[in-house]
Amino acid sequence: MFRSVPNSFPITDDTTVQQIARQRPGDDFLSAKAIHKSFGALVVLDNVDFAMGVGDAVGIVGPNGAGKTTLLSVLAGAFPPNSGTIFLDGRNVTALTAADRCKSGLARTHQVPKPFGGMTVFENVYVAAAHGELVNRDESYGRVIDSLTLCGMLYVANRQADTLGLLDRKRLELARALATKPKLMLLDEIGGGLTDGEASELVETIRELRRRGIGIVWIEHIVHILLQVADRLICMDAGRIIADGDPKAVMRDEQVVKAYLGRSPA
Amino acid sequence: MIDTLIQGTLLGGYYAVIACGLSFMFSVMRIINLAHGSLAIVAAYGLWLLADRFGISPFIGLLIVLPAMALVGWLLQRFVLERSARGNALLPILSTFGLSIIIDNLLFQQFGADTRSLAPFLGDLSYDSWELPGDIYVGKLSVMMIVAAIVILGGLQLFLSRFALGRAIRATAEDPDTAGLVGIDARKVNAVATAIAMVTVGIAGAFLAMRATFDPYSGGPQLLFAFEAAVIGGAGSLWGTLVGGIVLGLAQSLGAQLHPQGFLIGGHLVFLLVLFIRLFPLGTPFLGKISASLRSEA
Amino acid sequence: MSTLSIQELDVRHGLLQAVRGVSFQIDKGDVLALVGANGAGKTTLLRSIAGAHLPASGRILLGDRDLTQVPSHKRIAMGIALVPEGRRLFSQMTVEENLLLGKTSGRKGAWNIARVFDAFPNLVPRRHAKTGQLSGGEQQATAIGRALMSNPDVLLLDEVSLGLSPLVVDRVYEQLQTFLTSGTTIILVEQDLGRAMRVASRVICMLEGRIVLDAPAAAVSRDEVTQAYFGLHRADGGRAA
Amino acid sequence: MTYLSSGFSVERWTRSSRSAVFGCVIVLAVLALAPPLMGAGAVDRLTALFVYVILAVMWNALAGYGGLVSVGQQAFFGLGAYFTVRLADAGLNPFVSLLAAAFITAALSVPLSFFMLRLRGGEFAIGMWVISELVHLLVNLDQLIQGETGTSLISLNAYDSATRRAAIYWMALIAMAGLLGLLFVLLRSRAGAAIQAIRDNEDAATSVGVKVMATKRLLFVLAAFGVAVAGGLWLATATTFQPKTYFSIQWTAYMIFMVLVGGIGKFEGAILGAILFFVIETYFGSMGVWYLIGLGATAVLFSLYMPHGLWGAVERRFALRLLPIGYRLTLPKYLMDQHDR
Amino acid sequence: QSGDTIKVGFISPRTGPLAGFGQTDGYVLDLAKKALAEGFQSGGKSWKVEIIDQDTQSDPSRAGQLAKDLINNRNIDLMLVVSTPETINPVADACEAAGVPCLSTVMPWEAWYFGRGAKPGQPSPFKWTYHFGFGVGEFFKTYVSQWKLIETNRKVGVMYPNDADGNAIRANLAPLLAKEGFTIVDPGPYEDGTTDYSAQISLFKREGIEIFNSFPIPPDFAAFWRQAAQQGLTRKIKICQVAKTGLFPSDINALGKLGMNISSAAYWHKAFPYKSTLTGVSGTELADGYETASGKQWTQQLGASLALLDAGFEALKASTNVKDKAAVAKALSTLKTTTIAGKVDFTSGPVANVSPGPIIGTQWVKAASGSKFPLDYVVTENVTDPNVPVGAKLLPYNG
Ligand SMILES: Nc1ncnc2c1ncn2[C@@H]1O[C@H](COP(=O)(O)OP(=O)(O)OP(=O)(O)O)[C@@H](O)[C@H]1O
Ligand SMILES: Nc1ncnc2c1ncn2[C@@H]1O[C@H](COP(=O)(O)OP(=O)(O)OP(=O)(O)O)[C@@H](O)[C@H]1O
Ligand SMILES: [Mg+2]
Ligand SMILES: [Mg+2]
Repeated sequence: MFRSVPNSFPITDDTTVQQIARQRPGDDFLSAKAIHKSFGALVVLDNVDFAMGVGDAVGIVGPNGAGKTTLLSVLAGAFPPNSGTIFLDGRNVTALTAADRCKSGLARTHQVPKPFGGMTVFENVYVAAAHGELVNRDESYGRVIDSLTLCGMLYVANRQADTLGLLDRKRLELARALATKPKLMLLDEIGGGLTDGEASELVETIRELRRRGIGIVWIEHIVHILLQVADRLICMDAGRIIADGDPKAVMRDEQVVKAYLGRSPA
Repeated sequence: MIDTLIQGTLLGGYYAVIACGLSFMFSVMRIINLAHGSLAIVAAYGLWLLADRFGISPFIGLLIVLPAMALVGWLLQRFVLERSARGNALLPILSTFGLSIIIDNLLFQQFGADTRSLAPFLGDLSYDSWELPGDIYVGKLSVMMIVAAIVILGGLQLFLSRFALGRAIRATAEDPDTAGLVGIDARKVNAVATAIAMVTVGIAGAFLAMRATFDPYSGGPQLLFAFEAAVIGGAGSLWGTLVGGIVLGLAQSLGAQLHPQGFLIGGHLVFLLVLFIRLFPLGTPFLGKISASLRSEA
Repeated sequence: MSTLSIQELDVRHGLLQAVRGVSFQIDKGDVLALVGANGAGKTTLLRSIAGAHLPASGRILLGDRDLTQVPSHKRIAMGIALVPEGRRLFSQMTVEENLLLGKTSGRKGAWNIARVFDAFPNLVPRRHAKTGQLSGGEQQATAIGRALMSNPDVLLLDEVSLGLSPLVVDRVYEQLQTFLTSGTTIILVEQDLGRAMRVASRVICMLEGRIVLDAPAAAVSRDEVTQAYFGLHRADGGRAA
Repeated sequence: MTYLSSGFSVERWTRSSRSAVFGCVIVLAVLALAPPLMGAGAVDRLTALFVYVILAVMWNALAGYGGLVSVGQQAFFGLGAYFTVRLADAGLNPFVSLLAAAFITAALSVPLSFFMLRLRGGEFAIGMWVISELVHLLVNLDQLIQGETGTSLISLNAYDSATRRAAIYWMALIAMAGLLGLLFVLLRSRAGAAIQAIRDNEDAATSVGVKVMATKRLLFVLAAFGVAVAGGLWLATATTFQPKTYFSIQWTAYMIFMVLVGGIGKFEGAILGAILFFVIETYFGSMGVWYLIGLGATAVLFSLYMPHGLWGAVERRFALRLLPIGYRLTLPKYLMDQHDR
Repeated sequence: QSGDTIKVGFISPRTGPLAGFGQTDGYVLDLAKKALAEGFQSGGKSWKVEIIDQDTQSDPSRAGQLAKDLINNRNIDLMLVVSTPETINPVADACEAAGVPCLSTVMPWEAWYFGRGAKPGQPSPFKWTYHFGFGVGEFFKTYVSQWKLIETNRKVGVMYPNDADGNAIRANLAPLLAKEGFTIVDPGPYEDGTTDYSAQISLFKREGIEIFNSFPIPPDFAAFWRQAAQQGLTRKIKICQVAKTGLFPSDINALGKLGMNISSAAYWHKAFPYKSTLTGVSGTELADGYETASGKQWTQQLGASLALLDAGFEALKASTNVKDKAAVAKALSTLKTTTIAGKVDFTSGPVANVSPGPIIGTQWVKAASGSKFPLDYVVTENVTDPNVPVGAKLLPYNG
């Protein structure tokens, strides 16, 4: 289960929070300008601008196929945009690989989970801990245990990732991303298929991440979960951002209702 | 030069025939069949036996050998590939490799090391040709081969994309468990697919044996060319195999024009070149264009 | 007449027993909501009904035919279709081809390509795209469409709304309503309890492989079901955790 | 076992694995002392065995751990041998040539990796095969080699046969022990975990910060180096360099056989496979056609009935892990109790 | 015990792609074993002889391993090895390394000598290994003699592959032929396994060659020659002189009509007038005996393998101590004898360790009706060994 265990382990250090605090307020930690992405003739991202500060929690919604996952992938560096630039922590990272961006503090989860099937859950997360940032072995172990605890995966730590069910795979995605010691996490539909109880545990976990100073970008169709965490909401449709701002306002936006919700949230 | 291009294209037809069954199994069923060459030689011996012992012309002999090959394919699937494909993806490589050793040596045990050919049973066909203006000769057998390649590969491509059974074959190859969930009998479909592949292998064996000579161990050497044609053609596309065969044949013929040892080197270099061009779909505009045209052909 | 009946079903994954002694039956035209926490065994149960996973013991009957040992491809011909968890599309094939594959069993009925595209108009422009390149929601729509193409009598839906935008979820549930009227039986795994209980005629809640609650949807409250998730509720039949 | 605060521990060694490593060291020591006591025939055969072990272990590293299935490793085998004769012909001591040749081959594999590692799956496999054919053809162009005619490492004839035999034996033993050790350490390091992660999912690996290309390159170059050492050693024992023999796909076929029969992706499996192959060859090799048919049948039967190879079967049966490279987390007692409730 | 037993290793390719060469070895070895059954006289003593024959499976690596096994574990006194560089060179190298006398035949001696690292002009680096049989010089003499039998324009198209045989021939033959007034048209070395020869064929057609000479492996030649026929080249060829392919009747049979009247050269023929020193059989007896025993047509390998045994045992007979390897090697280095395949003489070779042997011009012709086999193999010239009677007149290929 997703169970937050705040401060229960001395191995959880506070450096992230301190680093973050040192940054000047108002700076955009991650920003993307005029992103354009197409697959063949299909335009998926059409001149998208995006920016967020460190520690922000941004929710993204939008109809299926709007380009949300694609935006996330472009930000994370899974593939390059056709045009546009991406800045991370003030640096132009457009040409950097996903691995480099990860080392600079950007982590992501995959909508369709991509576990390392031949390895155990522990090993999956260890890879992330050991490569997301260079640290010694004991420290990476500590980080693995911390992430597993936070994501409620301690009891399946020695299971081969192949044998996990869908939800455990999603948790594994989260744990793995977390273990890279990110400053910003890009989450893609990690909340689908949760029971109410599980969902509120997940929300608790995400809040704990925020407490640690980690910024969040979260794509989710289960809007009510998203609203419990996000302090800003973006709605995309057909490769464009059609609404961006205060979550409640976005939810009431006419275009959003028409394109996405289908009915007023009220 | 024109002669070189024509001969290279015709050679490509031969490669396409040889590669056809391999490509079918490689790109559709995802099985790297190392026994491909050996099985083609089995068909060749079958035809040779019919011709030598019973005086049956190889073309008529095909009517007997091809159904037999289909049966071989069915058995192969049922007793070898089905089991080994269920484990990890490498197991079919091991099993078909083992199979090829067994086949080669059993053939040797049975037929000895003597060199054989089907050509003596074809009258003049193996070296007859048509003369074109400009002192260009095109071999009748070569033309037959390229026509066969077009018919077989085109037919299979059509079959795979337009017919329910063809779709079922592709679906099963991708995910046999889920294929069961949509109503496909994966075992049957796989057996049919392998049978089809083996029929084309039989045809390949026939042409190989008509064009040159064979002995129990001649399956292996042709395998690389077949793989090259299949890979140039790209996964999932049988038309591509025809293109791949022709690209390979042309590269070799042109290579030979440049340098006597350029024949094989030319083929290999172009093979690698094609792979790398495909890697950079968005590379330089020029490369991009080439790769786009390669894709659309494939 | 009972369409589908499950008797004392045990299903294992190696050493792990994922479904333990599950029995229930469901009548033609019923909608059964199958709920339970993550790992409760819902997916395993649906897969063994569809024939993708053979049970260790117990029986599965459709009408009076014993399906227990029937392979999956024959079950779909008898009218049992599954929309699997994780979609399981053929990623190298196009949307249209995936849909056509759903027709393999050759069952006649109201569903055809045109009707699927009617139901999920967002698929129309992507009909010739390989499903591996679709967005998550587009994939889910294709998976549902593929199952519908076989015109099933019993439709097993495993987390259908997962990854669908609210608008599309609404549309899916509308569709459910329409083919309910044609007499299709549905087993629905759904985490959105409210939604599930609105369409379902009956709710079964599983916990650690067992049924802990089995009741008409109208007879239980949402809270009761939520409690059952954690084993706080005892099922009437006494087959408790 | 690493103990962490709060009662967690991460286990990397077990009792059986410690004794296994100890056993390996003893076996190696015995082997090192053996040549004066053994007959010439046994020394020669064991040298061949060491070469087989190197080949199997290297292919296993590449395919079993790295997911890089190559059917062109004979390229490096042949290059290792080729550079050895080339350097020896230029006047270098043959044994020094052997080592230098392996380094040159490894160096050549670096630029090669920039292209080849971009290919995936079947394309990589066949591409490597084509590379090996190409390298073979290029080596044939060398005047010293004179096409398929080849040449021999005759500078070795300067040593008397007993010295020569023992020297090659020790070199092979050291090479095998060194490469096994190196690989073991590598696979147990964080790079080892990254290698397996890449095998399972490349995209996910990059997204958690693994430098995919660099990691794959490390493995590729190491495998090239190891196989080149094997090629040089084989040349030293055989003397004759005929390019066709060394660039034959047969070598890779043997590697595949040894690894899959022994158990792919298992450190012990590759070694076991090499030993099995060696035993089969030693005892049945003289049966001609039937030996080969038997070899083929072994391959088929293993693929059908022991898909995880010999070691896979042993491991399942006895839950044995002798040379573990994985990690096991042990939870503190209070958490275990909580779980059991 | 082993004290009075001589052990002789005999390695040849009996299975695998080179098995054509080893096909007759079983019969020849039986003859030898029968002849040795009564014991073998050397140094005034009668020895038991054990011939340990091994099959390389056409695998050069295996050939080397077998040689080591025979040397290390079976303690052989003499190694005999026959047929193709893939078989002989690894075995000879193993013997050289271990200091065991080794005698071989049936491959161009240049490929044996230079292909194992010997350098022209320098003293022979080999102490233990000896080779007899044809070399480029013999091919040269034979070809000149054979090609003058028919009126041609003396333009010779040559196709020498980039393998041991091809390279040995290319390096030395072409210049000599040019001196004799032949124009050599050489498109350059090609790799075994080439499948299309249009470049070479168009060159030959352009140059108007009338003589064709090649050293191909059978499948390559079949592909080449059929393509040449398609392109109209074969009709212009008066002499088609092929080595390697065409050693054995099946190669020619497989060519069908195109195989008729192909010229060849033989390292042995049943018309050779010599008797085997070891078994006493004559050429005709050997060939007929084989045909009766196997039901297959005789091949030239019969005489070559027997000649190897002849020469080997002559050396053993001549050595001062058969159990002393150095003495046996010494005997080899001074061996002078006449085997069933002609003279072997290590005292006067072009380089130490080598004794060149004859190669006789021959042709494959249609057999007279009523023969057991479809093809007949006739001797058309004898310049390298005038003792061999010429049996027929050379027929033009396109005649
Ligand atoms: N690799 C690809 N090749 C071609 N088309 C692609 C590829 N990846 C995505 N697409 C297409 O781009 C569009 C946007 O996809 P994306 O995955 O970004 O959507 P999304 O907003 O995440 O949707 P969902 O909510 O359903 O996950 C879709 O129409 C999809 O089919
Ligand atoms: N292939 C497998 N191998 C081993 N164990 C498995 C496998 N698939 C599922 N399990 C285990 O079986 C149990 C039941 O899983 P199942 O997927 O049926 O649950 P579920 O109720 O569908 O859960 P979810 O809500 O996560 O979909 C779980 O403990 C799961 O980890
Ligand atoms: Mg998405
Ligand atoms: Mg489930």
